[in-house]
Order: sequence, then structure tokens, then C-alpha cells
Amino acid sequence: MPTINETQAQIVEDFSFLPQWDERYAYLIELGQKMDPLPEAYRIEENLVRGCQSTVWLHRECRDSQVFLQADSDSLIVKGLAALLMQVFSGQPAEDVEKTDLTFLSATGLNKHLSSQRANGLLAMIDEIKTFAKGCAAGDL
Amino acid sequence: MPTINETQAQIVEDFSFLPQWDERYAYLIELGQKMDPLPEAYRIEENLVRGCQSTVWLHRECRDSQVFLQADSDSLIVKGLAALLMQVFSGQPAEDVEKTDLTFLSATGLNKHLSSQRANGLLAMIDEIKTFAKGCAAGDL
Amino acid sequence: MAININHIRNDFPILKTTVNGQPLIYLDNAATTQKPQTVIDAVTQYYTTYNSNIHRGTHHLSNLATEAHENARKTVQTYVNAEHDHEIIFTRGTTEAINLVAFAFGEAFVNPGDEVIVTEMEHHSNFVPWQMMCERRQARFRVVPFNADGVLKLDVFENLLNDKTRIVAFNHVSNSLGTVNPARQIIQMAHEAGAAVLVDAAQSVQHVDHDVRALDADFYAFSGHKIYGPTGIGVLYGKQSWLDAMPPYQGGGEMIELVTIDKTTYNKLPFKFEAGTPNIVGPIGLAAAIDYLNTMDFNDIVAHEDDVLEYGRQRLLEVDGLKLYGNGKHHTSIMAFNIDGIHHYDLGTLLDTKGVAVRTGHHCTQPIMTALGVEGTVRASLGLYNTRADIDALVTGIQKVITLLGR
Amino acid sequence: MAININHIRNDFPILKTTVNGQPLIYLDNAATTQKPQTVIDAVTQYYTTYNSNIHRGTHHLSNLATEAHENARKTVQTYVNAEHDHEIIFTRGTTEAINLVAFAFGEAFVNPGDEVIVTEMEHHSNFVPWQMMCERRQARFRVVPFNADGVLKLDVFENLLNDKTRIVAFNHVSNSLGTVNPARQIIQMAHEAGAAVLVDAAQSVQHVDHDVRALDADFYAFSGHKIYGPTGIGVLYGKQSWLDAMPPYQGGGEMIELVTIDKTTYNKLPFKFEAGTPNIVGPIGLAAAIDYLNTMDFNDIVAHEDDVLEYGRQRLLEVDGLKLYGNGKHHTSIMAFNIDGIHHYDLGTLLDTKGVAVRTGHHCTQPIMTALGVEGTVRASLGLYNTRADIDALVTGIQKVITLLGR
Ligand SMILES: Cc1ncc(COP(=O)(O)O)c(C=O)c1O
Ligand SMILES: Cc1ncc(COP(=O)(O)O)c(C=O)c1O
Repeated sequence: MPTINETQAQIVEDFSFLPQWDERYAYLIELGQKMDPLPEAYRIEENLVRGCQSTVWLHRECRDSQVFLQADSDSLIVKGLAALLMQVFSGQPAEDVEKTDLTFLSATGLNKHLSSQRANGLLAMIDEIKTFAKGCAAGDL
Repeated sequence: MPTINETQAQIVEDFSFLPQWDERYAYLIELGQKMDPLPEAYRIEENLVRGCQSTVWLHRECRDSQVFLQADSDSLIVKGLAALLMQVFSGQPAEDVEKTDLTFLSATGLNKHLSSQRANGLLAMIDEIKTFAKGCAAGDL
Repeated sequence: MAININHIRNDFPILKTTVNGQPLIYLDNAATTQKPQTVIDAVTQYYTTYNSNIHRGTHHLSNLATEAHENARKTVQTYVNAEHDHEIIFTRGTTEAINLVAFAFGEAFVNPGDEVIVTEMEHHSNFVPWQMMCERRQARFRVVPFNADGVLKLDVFENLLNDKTRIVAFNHVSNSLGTVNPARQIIQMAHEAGAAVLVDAAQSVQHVDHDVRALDADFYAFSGHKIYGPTGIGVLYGKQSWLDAMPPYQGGGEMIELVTIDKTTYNKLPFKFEAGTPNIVGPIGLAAAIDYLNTMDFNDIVAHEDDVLEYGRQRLLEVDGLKLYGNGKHHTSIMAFNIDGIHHYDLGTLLDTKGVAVRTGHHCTQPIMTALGVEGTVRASLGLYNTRADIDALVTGIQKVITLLGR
Repeated sequence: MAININHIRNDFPILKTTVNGQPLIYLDNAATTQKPQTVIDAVTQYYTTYNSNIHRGTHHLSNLATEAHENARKTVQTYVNAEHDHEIIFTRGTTEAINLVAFAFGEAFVNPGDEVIVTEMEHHSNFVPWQMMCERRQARFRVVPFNADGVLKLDVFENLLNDKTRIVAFNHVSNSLGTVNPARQIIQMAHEAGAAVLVDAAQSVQHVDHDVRALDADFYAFSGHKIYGPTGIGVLYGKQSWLDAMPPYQGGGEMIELVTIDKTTYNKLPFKFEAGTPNIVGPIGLAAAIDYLNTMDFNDIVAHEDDVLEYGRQRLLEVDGLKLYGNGKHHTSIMAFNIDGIHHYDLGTLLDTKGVAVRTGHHCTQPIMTALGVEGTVRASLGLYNTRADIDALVTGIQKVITLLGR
């Protein structure tokens, strides 16, 4: 399994083949749609992450100090963003998830280009994942 | 005795001979210093007109429906302005004082050039005079 | 005499920019409007030639700045047809104007058990300040609902009004529905019940009737940035009798007559409500914006905007699965909608790649969204520079998004 | 490495204008400062290329504007050395920042019988809001006097502090005396007594130490227009723990998380305290001003201003019958004075005819005037672009006025 930074590098490379933003969004949406569907049982209040404009369900598991994530969103673009976060983080050692900087967002220009990260809930998702990873790494979970 | 508007025209003409503002202020100050001194008895609380920056004493009398005014100020420039108002209004029929527009202030540029009329209390003086004239013309005084 | 739309578009430099390689189609005017060159120039000229603090200066620059500031007040007074210029109070925006009234009117006139009425179609800025005031003053907060067409239920309003109603606050035009509320009727009903009225004119002052005396509004609030003026400036109009009877809101420079350690007395209107150094350049830029509007006949602006609006509504309704919100008889400048199976955020984001700027979300009107049963909408909103061509670009963009999403 | 004063003067376009046919000598910087071209350009660029409402947009312009706005917050954070950017709240100015704290801190922490301490040398903006709050919360308002040199009497302060003291508010630099107060000591004394502290930094943030963490200030307020930035923008810094514990001040868009008819929950910092569309261009211009200052070494600015100040004080004291106010050991940037037998208003007005802009009056500090036993003073105040030549022009102007008045 590639490391977090290897995955990030791969994402940046993938995006570099798509110079137009409408292509990039189409790609993002495709990524989202290819994600494993979130089991109905995980679509619960405590998994809700609210952005201003869209709703994300984020299921977190901590096993053997590793973080496992599943997600869904009512917005296809946000779901695509969630898919990228899953690729980068899910299955990784909790400590790495907690400590590794997310570089692909700025390297792809996603952070600048997407409407404010508050609006789409991306920041909130990242926060939740980091906090969870911290607890997982510390053996609190 | 010249009318209010004749006096105003005279003032505008006098100022037109003084193109420089320092000359105009010197002239204003001279006018103030030539005014009859305000009797000590008139230097009382009820004659006080407060600007933000200077203090004016304004004594008002109504006789035979005519308005008679005397004034003083701690600021020489404001005293000069008061002197102009005395020239224009004092001894005039109350009705004329109430009704005639003050045109010399804008015609001489004094209104624009002087710092805000609130600061020097000029507006407050004019208000007081107009209000007094109204009462005097109506026979209330 | 129609307005000359090409001239107008030329006056707004930002309309020549491109976004994502496409010409900008700016349809987010209810959020904020673009500025004509004359407004930008007024701002630059201020900073370059006569920037100074105002009202108390004894020097030339201060006189120039004070004069420009107070002339701006008169320009606003004339535009809204207020009786006195001191009834015009400069604030940061609509929100601050409403907070000012909610606080100061509340302190003076609202007591435990009294009632305050707003509507279900208010912007949060005309909702939350009243909630907060009601909590502080222990008053009852009452809300007039609207019907499926986005029209206020005046019969419910009539029933809510009673002799405990102290103030009614409503928006003349809803920023989420585009509904034009029957302001005169609402105000008359409130007055008959003995209540004061605040009109939130943030979305109306630039598009519809804005004569505070014809409306007989007690308070009237709007934002400069939504009427082609600068950011950070708004207006509160209030009838002198109310303003005189209210305590000040903020304390500080300018709003003071005399300060001693024991006692402070307040300055007269409008300064009593303008504490601290104001946004000096704000009114100057706002006046430039109003002067710009005054170069045209306001009826021509309305006619143009209404033409584009009706064209837009019609073209949007041709889109398969599109639902328009706010379908009462009277509306202006705002088209809010959703398309079956497409998330508003996705639609807005993808339209942006076509250079089309719309807004998505709840538009700071969560109670409206709750009433409509949606999380958010897409909102296209017009300014005087928009054209039927902008609508065509919007609809073409929407069609492309639908294709992309394979719906 | 000294600053290059010619370069600096070149950066401020207004310094090239003339007043009454004379070159402008601008010595009214404590009232407001002039703006460098980079600030004016930042404002123009905003309006011309990316004007848009912020935080909730899904389109490109909105992203650009949001990013610029939030970067500006970080620029301010760095300048005052705050721990978090969400501890930086944008307000209209110092006055609003203080009113915000007086209200929200008051609601949360001040109860009947509690005490609030300010000083006798406060600007009305740091005096009246506390008076108003004390009246509303039935708290006791206490005032620290100053001595004949314009220096605070710390022994009296020490006696006033007690376990009922909830908050102490004072200005780091007095706008009427130029005194630099011993901020660290005052803050430490207050903290030892268990009181919070608000520092009015309107006259200090641009001239002296401005590190909120080194000062250990709980709240810190200043105005953009006095630090070479635009009008209508100010900053409130507050320690997160205090800000979190305080209720919101104004209600409306942005400060909301969820609004329903029954209940409203508030957004997190800093948005909780930023209701309504902010003055978007304000922080952008303010950040440009700070960036401009950051091109220099701040110590060099201080050294230059102190040099001009000391030269100015010395030259003024040579004028016959001139009395300088504020003669403590620590002062900065401000020279306040009167001349025997000459009214301050006359002196200010006549200096204006020589192109010299000073301020006259009570400078919104009536308690200081009362303490000094005068109606007002003439105040010459420095910015970083002033020079010894400006002082010479001032003194020459004064001499001419003295001659004109035949004194
Ligand atoms: C010490 C002090 N505090 C507060 C203020 C008020 O600042 P503003 O008017 O920008 O709100 C000023 C400026 O006039 C000041 O000098
Ligand atoms: C109807 C309505 N009221 C109030 C506001 C608040 O205006 P501002 O954010 O300029 O204070 C808005 C704008 O967003 C609005 O549309």
C-alpha cells in the first residue's frame, strides 16, 4: 500500500493531465461515484459533518492503530473530494494521518479553485479526520 | 440704514479686495476687535452659544419688532464672524432677519473655507438669531 | 426612453474580466453588486487628494472631507426622500442598521410581555437581532409565515398584530425568493395597531420603490455594496421622532456633546448614532453610486431589469426538472431554483467553470429553506447591467452541467 | 539602517498636493494618516478585478475575495503577534471594537456591584462605552487620574484595583498627551487582581510596541485609518478563551450556524463577532498598509519618528509663551500645546492658511481638558513621513501667526 505522500503525489500527477477545470470536476465526480457505497447503518447523526452547503457522512474506524474511513455526500463534487481524502488516509497508520500535511489540495489548486472550504465542508472533514487519528494513535479509541 | 441684503453685498465686495485668505482672516479679526465690547452684565450663561471649539456670548434684544444684537467670543476669528452677523442683522426688522437668506457666507467662500461650521459655532449662532427673530417678529418677546 | 445597456456595461470595468478563460457572467448581484468606474474614481480621488478625518478639523483637507461626507448624506436623503438629512445615519450595512434599531428601540420601548413581529422570509440579519432583543427584553418573538408561492400570509399577520406589538420588521424584497412584499399595506396595518415598522430594503432600494415617506416607514435600512457603492457602508433612515426618543447604540467620539467622569450628554442627530471615526470614504462612494443611478430614469432601470427577469424566468422554466421558488405576482431581480437530482452546490460550482457566477446555499435564510423543504437553492440575481444574453449564457451553462452529470 | 524618507514621502501621493497655494504640511496623523499608493492600488484592484461577497460563494470572484480577506486576517495576526488568526476580529474601528467588548464582556461577566476601571486620559471612545455598560450592568465606574506631567498615577490605580474589578481599559498612548503608558506593568497589576484588560492601541500600534502576547493583553483594539490603511476598518484582538466565553454582539448573516424560529446557534470565531457583510475591501487595504510597513524595520520607523518628535518639542519650547502638555518620560508622535493669549482655534485656522494641518479642540478627550484646565489645545501629530522640515514649517507658521495677531 502506498504511503500518504505517495498517494498525494499520484493525485497531483493525475490532475496534471487534466488542465481544464470542467475536466477536473468530471474526474472528481467519477471518483466519488466509484467509491464503495456507504452502508445505510453508517448514515447516522454522529457521522454527520456539516458544511454550509452540503452534508457529508464520515464513518471512522480505528483498528490496530490504523484509520479506516468511509464517506458519502449529497453533493457529487464534495463526494469526489471525500473520495480523495479516503484514498490518501484510509488504511494508513493513525500517526501518519495525524502528522502528515495535506499537500495535494494546494498542489492541485483545488484549495484555491474550489469555493471556500468552509462552504463545502472540506475543512470540517479534514478536521474530523485529524482529530480522530490523534485519538486513534494515542490508543484512546 | 442699509438693508440686510445691501450689507451682505457690501461684505462680499469688501472681501473681494482681499484675495488671500490670511488677509481675509486679518480683516475678520480687525472687525471683531472694532466691535463694541460686550458689557460684563451680558456675559451670562443664558447668552452662551457653544461651538465645539469656541465660546460665543450672544446678547439679543427685541425692540419695536427690530432685532438688536451684541456678541463676543474667546476666539478672535469667531468674534470676527460674529461681527459680520451683527453688521448684517443688528437693528434690522425682525421679520427680515427671520426671512432673509444669508448669502454672504457662500458668496465670500467663508462657509467652505472655514473649518466646519459646527466646530466654530457659526451655525449655532445663526440658528439662535433666526429663532430669536421669529419670536420677535411674532410679538412673543 | 430606454437605458443604453452597452454604455452601462462599459461603465463597470469588472464586467470585462474573464473567469476560467470565459467572459464573466455576473449573476450574484443580490450578494453584492459591481461598481461603476465613477464610484472607484470617487474612492481613489478621496484617498489621493483629500483624505482627512472629519467634523472637527480646522484645516482645509478636513473641510473638504467633511463637506463631501455631509453632501453624501444629502444625496442619500434625496434618493430615499427623507424629510431631514439628519434622519440619515451611516452604518456598516443593513445588518448593523437593524442591530442598532433592535438594540436602541428595544431599550426604549420594549418591555417584558411586549411583542415583536418578523416574517418567515427574512434574511438572518433581520431575524436574529430581533430574537436577541426579545431574549434580552423578555418580549415575544412572532413570525408571519408565507405560502407555497412565497407570498406572506397577511391574514396571519393581521391576527398576530395586537396592542402589545411594538415593532414589525420585514424585508420589502426577499433575497431568497425575489418576492416584493406589499410594503405600504403591511406598514399601514402595523401603524393601525400602534406598532412601529422597520423595512429591510437591502434588496429593494436598488430595484423598486424607495420613497420612505410614501411608504411611511419608521425605519428603513440598506447596504451600499448592494446598490453599486463601496463595501462597509450602509444606511439607516429613521423618523426623527423615533431617533430622538431612542438611547444611543455605541459610545465614543462624535456621538458626545459633553463628557465628564460623572455624566455624559449626547450629541444631536445624526451624530448621536455615529460613534467613532466613520467609514469616511463609504458615503462618498455611495453618493457617487446614487449619482450614477440618477443619470438615468429609475423607471427605465426597473423596466430593463423586469424584462431580463421575465425572460430569465421563462427560459429557466423550459429546463427539464427545474423548479423556481417564489411565484407570487410581484417579484423582482431574483431567480431561485433547483433542478431535480442535482445538488445546488454542484450546479453552482460547475457553472463557475463556464464563467457564470451564481450563488448557492441557504442565502442566510434558513427559515425559508426549512419552509421550502430544501437544504439550499441556486440563485441568479440581476443588476442593471445584466442582459438577456447573460440569461442565455446561464441556461446554456445549466444544459452543459446537466449533460456532464449525465442526468 | 535608517529609513529612506524621500522614498517614503514619494509613496504617499497626497503629500504632493498644495493647500492654499502652499505645499501641504500634514501634522494631523493622530486623527487619521495618509495612505501609500500601494494601499490605494489594493483598493482599486479589488473593485476593478475581484469585487465579490465572501465566505459563502461558489464562484471564482468570491473565492478570490474570500482568500484576500482571510489572508489579511493572517497579516494582522502576524503584525500583532496573536496566537490564532481567529482571535482577530474585524470591526469598523477602535470605537466599535471597544463597544463590542464593553457590551459582550459586560453581558457575560459584569454584575451589579462589580467595578470597571478606565483612566482620566482616555479618548471618549474608551470612556463612554464603559460608562454606558456600567449603567446597564449597574457596575461602578472608576477612573485613574494623571499628574501634571500627563503621567498616570499608578499608586491610585493600585488602590482602585480589588476583587470586584472585572476589567481595566486604558490607552497605550494618549491621543491628547502623547504619553506612552507602562502597558506591561498596568496589565500585570490588573491580572494580579484578577481583572481582564483592554488596551486601546489606536495611537500605539503604529508607533510603539504592538505585540499582544508580550503585553499579555486580553483585548487589543486599533483603527486601520490611523495606521496608513483605509477608513471603516478596525481590529479587535481578543484571547480565544475570552471571546469564546462572550455572547455575540450583533446578529445577522455570517455569525450564525443554525437559525430556526425557536433557536439560533452561533458560528465559531471569528465569525461569531462579524455579523453582516463586512467592509470587504477594508482588511485588504489594511493588509496592504501593514505589508508596506513590513518593507521597513519597525525600529527604524520608531527612531525616525522619535527624532522628529524630539526636534519638534525642542523647537516648540523655543516659542515664547508656548506650553507643551504631556511631559512624562515616555512619549511618542504627539505634541499638544497652547500659546499664551492665542485661542487654539485661531492658531489652527491661521496655520491652515500656511498649508500646515494641525488639529485643535478637545480631541475627544474632555476629561483631559478638564484636568488640564483648558478648553482645548493645538495638536501636531506625526506619521512616518514627517520630517524636521515639517517641524520648521510649523514653527515658522506659528511665528507668523503670532506676528499677525500682534501679540
Ligand atoms: C486613543 C484613541 N482611542 C480611540 C480612538 C477612536 O478611534 P476611531 O475613531 O477610529 O474609532 C482614537 C482616535 O480618534 C484614539 O486616538
Ligand atoms: C434582505 C436582506 N437583508 C439584509 C441583508 C444583510 O445585508 P448586509 O450583509 O450588507 O448587512 C441582506 C444581504 O445579504 C439581504 O439580502
